[in-house]
Amino acid sequence: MISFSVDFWYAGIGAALIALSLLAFLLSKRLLKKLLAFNIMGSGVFLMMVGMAQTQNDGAADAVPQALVLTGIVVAVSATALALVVIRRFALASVVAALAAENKAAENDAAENDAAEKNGAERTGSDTAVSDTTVTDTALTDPNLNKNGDPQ
Amino acid sequence: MMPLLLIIPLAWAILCILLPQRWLSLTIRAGLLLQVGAALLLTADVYVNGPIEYALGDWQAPLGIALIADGVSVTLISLSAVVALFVAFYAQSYLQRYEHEQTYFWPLFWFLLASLNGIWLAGDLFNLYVGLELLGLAAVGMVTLTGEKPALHAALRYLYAALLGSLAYLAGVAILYGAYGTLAIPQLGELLDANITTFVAIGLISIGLLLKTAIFPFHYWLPPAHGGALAPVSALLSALVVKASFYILARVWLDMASEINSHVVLYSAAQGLGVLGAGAILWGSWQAYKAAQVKMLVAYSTVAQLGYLMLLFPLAIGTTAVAAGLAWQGAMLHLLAHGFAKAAMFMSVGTLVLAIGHGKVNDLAGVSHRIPISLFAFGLSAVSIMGLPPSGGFNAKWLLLQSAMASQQWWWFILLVVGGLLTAAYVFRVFRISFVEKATHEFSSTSSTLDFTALALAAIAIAMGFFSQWPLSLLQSSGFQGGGL
Amino acid sequence: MIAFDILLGLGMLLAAAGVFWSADLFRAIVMFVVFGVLLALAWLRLQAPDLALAEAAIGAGLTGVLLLDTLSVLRAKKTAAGKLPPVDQQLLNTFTSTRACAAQNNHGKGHENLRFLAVGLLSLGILIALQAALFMRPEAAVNLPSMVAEGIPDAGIEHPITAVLLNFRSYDTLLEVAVLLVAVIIGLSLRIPSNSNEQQAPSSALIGARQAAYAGVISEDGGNDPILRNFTQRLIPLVLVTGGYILWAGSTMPGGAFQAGALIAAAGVIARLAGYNIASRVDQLLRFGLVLGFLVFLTVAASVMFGGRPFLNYPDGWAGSLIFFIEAMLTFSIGLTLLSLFVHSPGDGAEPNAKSSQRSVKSGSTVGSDNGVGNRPPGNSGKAEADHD
Amino acid sequence: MMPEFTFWLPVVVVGTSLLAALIIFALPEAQQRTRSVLNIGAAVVKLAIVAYMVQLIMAGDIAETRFEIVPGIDFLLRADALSMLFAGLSSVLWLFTTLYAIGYLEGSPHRSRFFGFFSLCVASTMGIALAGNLFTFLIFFEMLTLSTYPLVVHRGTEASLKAGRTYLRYTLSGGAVLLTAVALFYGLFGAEAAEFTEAGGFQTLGEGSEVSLWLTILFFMFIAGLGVKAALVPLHGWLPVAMVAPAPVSALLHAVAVVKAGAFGIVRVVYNVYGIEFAWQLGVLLPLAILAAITILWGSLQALRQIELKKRLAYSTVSQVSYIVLGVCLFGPIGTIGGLVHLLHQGIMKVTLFFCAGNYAETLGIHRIDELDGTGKRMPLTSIAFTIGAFGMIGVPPTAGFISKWYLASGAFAAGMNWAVLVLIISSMLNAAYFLPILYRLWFKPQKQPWPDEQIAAARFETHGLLLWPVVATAVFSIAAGLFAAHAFSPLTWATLISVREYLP
Amino acid sequence: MSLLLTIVQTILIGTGVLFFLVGSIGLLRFPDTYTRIHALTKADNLGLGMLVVGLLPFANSPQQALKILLCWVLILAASSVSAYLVANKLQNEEPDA
Repeated sequence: MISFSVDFWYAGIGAALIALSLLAFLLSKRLLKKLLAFNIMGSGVFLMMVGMAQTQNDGAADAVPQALVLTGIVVAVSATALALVVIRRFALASVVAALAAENKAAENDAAENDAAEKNGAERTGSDTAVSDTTVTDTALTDPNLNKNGDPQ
Repeated sequence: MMPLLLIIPLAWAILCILLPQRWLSLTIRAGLLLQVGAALLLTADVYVNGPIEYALGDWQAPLGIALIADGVSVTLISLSAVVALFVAFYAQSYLQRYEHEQTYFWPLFWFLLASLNGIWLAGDLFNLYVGLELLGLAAVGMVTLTGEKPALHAALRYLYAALLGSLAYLAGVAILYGAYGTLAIPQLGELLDANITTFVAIGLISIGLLLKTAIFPFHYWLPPAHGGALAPVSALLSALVVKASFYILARVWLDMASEINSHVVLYSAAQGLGVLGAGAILWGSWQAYKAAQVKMLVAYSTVAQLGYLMLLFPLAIGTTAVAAGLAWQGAMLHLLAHGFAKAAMFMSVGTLVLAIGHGKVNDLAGVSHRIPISLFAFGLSAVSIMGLPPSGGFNAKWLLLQSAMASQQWWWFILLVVGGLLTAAYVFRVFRISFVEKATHEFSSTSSTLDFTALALAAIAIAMGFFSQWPLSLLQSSGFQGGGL
Repeated sequence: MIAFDILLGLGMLLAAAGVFWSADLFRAIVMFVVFGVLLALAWLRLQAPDLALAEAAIGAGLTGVLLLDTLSVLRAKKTAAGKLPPVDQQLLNTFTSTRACAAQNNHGKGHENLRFLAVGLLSLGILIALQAALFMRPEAAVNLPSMVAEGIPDAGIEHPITAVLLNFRSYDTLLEVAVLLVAVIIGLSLRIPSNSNEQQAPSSALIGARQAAYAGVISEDGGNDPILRNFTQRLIPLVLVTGGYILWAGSTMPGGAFQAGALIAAAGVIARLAGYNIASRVDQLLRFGLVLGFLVFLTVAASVMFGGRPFLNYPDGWAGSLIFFIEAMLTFSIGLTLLSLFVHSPGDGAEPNAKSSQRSVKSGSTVGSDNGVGNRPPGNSGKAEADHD
Repeated sequence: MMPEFTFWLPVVVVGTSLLAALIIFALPEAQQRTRSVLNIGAAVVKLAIVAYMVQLIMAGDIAETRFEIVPGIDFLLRADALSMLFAGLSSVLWLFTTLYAIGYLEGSPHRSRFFGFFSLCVASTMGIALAGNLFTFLIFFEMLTLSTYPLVVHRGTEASLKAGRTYLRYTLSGGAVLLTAVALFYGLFGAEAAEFTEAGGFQTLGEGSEVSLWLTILFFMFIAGLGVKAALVPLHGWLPVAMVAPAPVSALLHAVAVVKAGAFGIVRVVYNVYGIEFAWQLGVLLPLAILAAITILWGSLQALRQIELKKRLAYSTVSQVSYIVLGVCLFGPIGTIGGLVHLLHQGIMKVTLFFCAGNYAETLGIHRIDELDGTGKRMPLTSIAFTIGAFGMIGVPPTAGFISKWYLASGAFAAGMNWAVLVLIISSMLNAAYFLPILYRLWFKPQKQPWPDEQIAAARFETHGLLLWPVVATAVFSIAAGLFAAHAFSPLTWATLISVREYLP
Repeated sequence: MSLLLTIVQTILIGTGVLFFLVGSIGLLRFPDTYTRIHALTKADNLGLGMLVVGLLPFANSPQQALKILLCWVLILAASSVSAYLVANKLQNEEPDA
């Protein structure tokens, strides 16, 4: 059992932050919101680490958890930066892919109506790898393989 | 001598960043051979005079960080060194068509290897956290290499799962430090007593590590990530990366908490882990059977095979010493055999997809006589994955069966037998199609190194069926025996 | 002081709640920065000045800037996509939040609050578990702070935190710098390869699309704003001097490589926002600069082994100066790494060889768009963030 | 103890064909000559080693390879009398089948893949024969399944893939049951009991109800696991379907390797694990005998209904193999001799019949029995061989079949199981019922319509040399095994030598 | 002497805090962005000036006093520049508003 002290209070706040941000992490649908939730949860864990450690031997400042938390903050920043980089590239890839699909669909329509004249109907877009992706393709099950046979 | 295993990969990571392209392939090969040499030297050292403890920076354990090399960690170091060797050779010829990816694949490869060696050797909880983080980020980086939309989407899901997992793990470590004042695993092993704080801490650590090992309810991120990545990347991820967090889980449950794990709370939790494993086996096999893409099939098979590893906990905790010893050896042998076989499987599937250009299972028609060696490698690795003799997988399944009988837990016995059949169901899907006479696609030629590296790893998995005595006797001399002995 | 602590604690919880429950992402990020500042105060109350400095510089500062930058790029993507040739509504909903899609399918509502209930219970359970673990913790058997105090004299550094970071547990720091290096390598690998041998077949429409996607971002007029320029000219030298001071003070007082590195990165960010051509200079020394700190740390740690000492040990007497040398190199590399994560992230048009575009002040533009929120096109397709759950 | 090298002898036997398999896999398709040389070379070398080991056994010495594979369990290859019986049979027939296969597959695609898996099958059969304990037996038993699947689906047509699927379903689930049984056995009784000892490990076990209950359950699980391969009635579904495979595959695998492996497994379990006396005391032999009897009758009845030649032969195999199982259950040395010797005789005769069916299909394109009219004149030698094989099946005196049926019947009398004799008589009559009409068509019916698709013209001999001479050789063997039964090296004397050691002195 | 100083100090810090309060109320009450910037920059800077002057006598070393002054100067410069930038940006967005 431990008496009420500053460290204990902040450790408790850290625990509350963890619970709150876990709630937000699981409920939010947006990637950036999830990332914020992750950062705040990290801060909560750090608070708990330093707070709880410093409730031992009557509240003296303990250098070890503080050093660990410093490492933790730097790791959190690099993880967040990485996540942001991937999100940006994913947004860009989505726009490019969506536009490619949209242009491909346009090309196919053009191809179909001239094919209709030569009544060579068989050249529907089944063979071109990209054409079968509907615009809101679920990215997972139906990868739009690109022309030179790169596996998805 | 032991820190060599950490210095070599880190130094080579820097070399791969700095060196120009043309010297790269030579230095990589040199680094790989050095790594395998160091791993074998350490293995011999531990085999001769038992576990070694190495205080980093000459500071003793609770204050400084200690590296512990016992039978288990040394076997895993040799596993990762050998698998990395073959995957690297495979990657060198596989990535020739991807110059952009190639420049960034190698630094991440070496950082991944460094973090793996760090995790196998670590004796300190926070050190494991930083190792896990480095491993996770390097793995996510590798998944994003192709820069295509599905790969990026999968990488994002993987990143979020990995980050959530390591945060849960860190919370557990924070509580343990707050309660006991030390982070060194052996010291914690003595100090731990069965109270609420310890249970909550171990619970959080377990949830975090289950998330990172993609065990059944948390496996959603693995198939798209492993299925969508480049072949050498998914081989590394499935064979080694997923095993690191399982290894930590095993060390926490069976080494650190060995005194208190017969407590009713931990005993029932161990049974719970077993149920998760059973869920993983059934769900993974079912999804693999349904998968349309061949890479997704292999990725779901990883989810299923990880379920077998989870059987270690119910079989080793709260059971007789004999049963625990057998369970421990069975789980570690399964980890080794699956490491080799799954890497070979992903590499051979990668070659097949590269040659055909299309990834669906029924695009593989007529493969058997056009790319026979890759299919043969796939076959051999499939034998080990199915747990049919003569393979490492079979011996592991045999040991787990014996342990299940010794501890009178018949339900795991039935699960193991049925699991083997389920695996056969989805593996033979690929075989049935590959023997079809008429090919639906034309095949482009692939270099032979791709086939022979996959074949070599598959052959090792099969050879372990006959020579599994060496790794097992090495495990015998390991510091901890899985709670029982 | 108790009142202050309670207020600060509740303030932090409110700020966190503000982050999660604000619909607009920009407001969430601002609340996040506020949370960072409050957290820095909390670290002070926990007698951890190092952490307060680090949290303020890295946690709230740099992360906030990165988040805002990503948000503006994502929104630009949206408007860029908007400006493209006739693109129907269906194309845009690749970006609408799946909640919108969930609402479209009929049982969205029921499914929604069932999920809310389950997750609520889960987090409540975790809260209770954590509090119980905190409240019922046993007395620690090992007194590590006393061990640290004993170890300080021959650790070559007075300040305990830097001693732990760079001597007792220096292996952790080595791996941590490796983590930073991995993050920046992935950042570089995800840049759009400037020679753009983009795997997608460069059909004309596609190239047009990609150019347009960037156009949306670069079109804003440059930031060669006279006031900002000379304010920056005076501010940056000051920031660099403070960074050097913090690095130097690290051995005796709170400070050290990471905080100093963050300050240097902040100086770089301000220079970049003020339109100075940082990107090209960052590239020249990029590869070597990023790796320098880690390389020095590893060589010092490994070369010691030839003298028969264990890995990561410092020859006695040399510890202080060696650590400072490593810290200086680390500061330079960390500053460059954090700056590169900001400068080189993909999609912000800052192609390595492209002329560094003049960009209006980041914070200014986003606040401005705040009241632009009112006249958003119908349906919330305006939210640009790539939100796939 | 002979010098060290007998340690390596069994491994070399298994190793030769493993090595041959690996080399053949690597051989490109074009090098047809090197592949055939390699094949035949490996078969001859193996035959030589087996002959040497037989000679060793006669001198009373046992060659054995043993090393610890899993803690507490050894990988044991031991060449004792019984294993030499099966090893001898398969190595002899393997040589002939290789020759026949080279002739049969002339010009067809993917032969290196075929011969690779072919020699892999050889290796696993040798492993099964030489296995010294249940664990090693299980390893090679499963290996046999894996290596035969590609042969069944070799043609790649839809039918063969379907056949492969059913084959897998049966054999893999059988394998799973066997794995469970072996694991339980090792768990309950430890590794020593699982070693194959001459007179079985359980002579003197007390009547503890707990143990004997477990033992009976395990016995029937063993029988279920092995029964799939031995094609006992409820589990025989895969055999007729697998007839889709090319002739050498159905001849060798479904007449010799796979089916015999199952029967051999049952023999091992009854004699060398349980011991015949203990099994008799346990009372498990009677239900097994009844099951065998049912299979015999059921197989013969089904054979009557078939119109395709290979299907009819397949069902006759199903019934013939159960003779061996019946022989095993007849408690008494004579019954055992009958069972064991039938193991050999049935192998030789069935291979002859399948070779003839293959010849008819390959040369004249005949698949159904009603197309056989007048083939006697067109292909005299093959038809003679077929007649000898058929007579052997029925049990007509000069052939080997007669010897085994004679011993089976006398064994049944000795063991007092008279109903078994009745079963033997009825089945012989049924054999006659489905073989004699074929012989009648062969010799006495004129050729009605032209041959379905005559590929090989009737040159100096009726068909391709490599197809003809193996058939003639095996036919001669089945006659010789009957006539010179008392000869020192004949299957009969070898079977008597084994059965004497099985029973307690 | 020290009593006088503490009185002066409490007055100064009191008014400083008051100015901060006024600035915050201004932020909440004013209709649009332009007016809000005024409230924030002017009131808070003045409040800060009061605080700094209030704290100066208690600085335990001249360096620390200089540091506090440096803080004040920096905050003044930063807040005014950012106010200008916000206004400038707003101007570009909607010139007519």
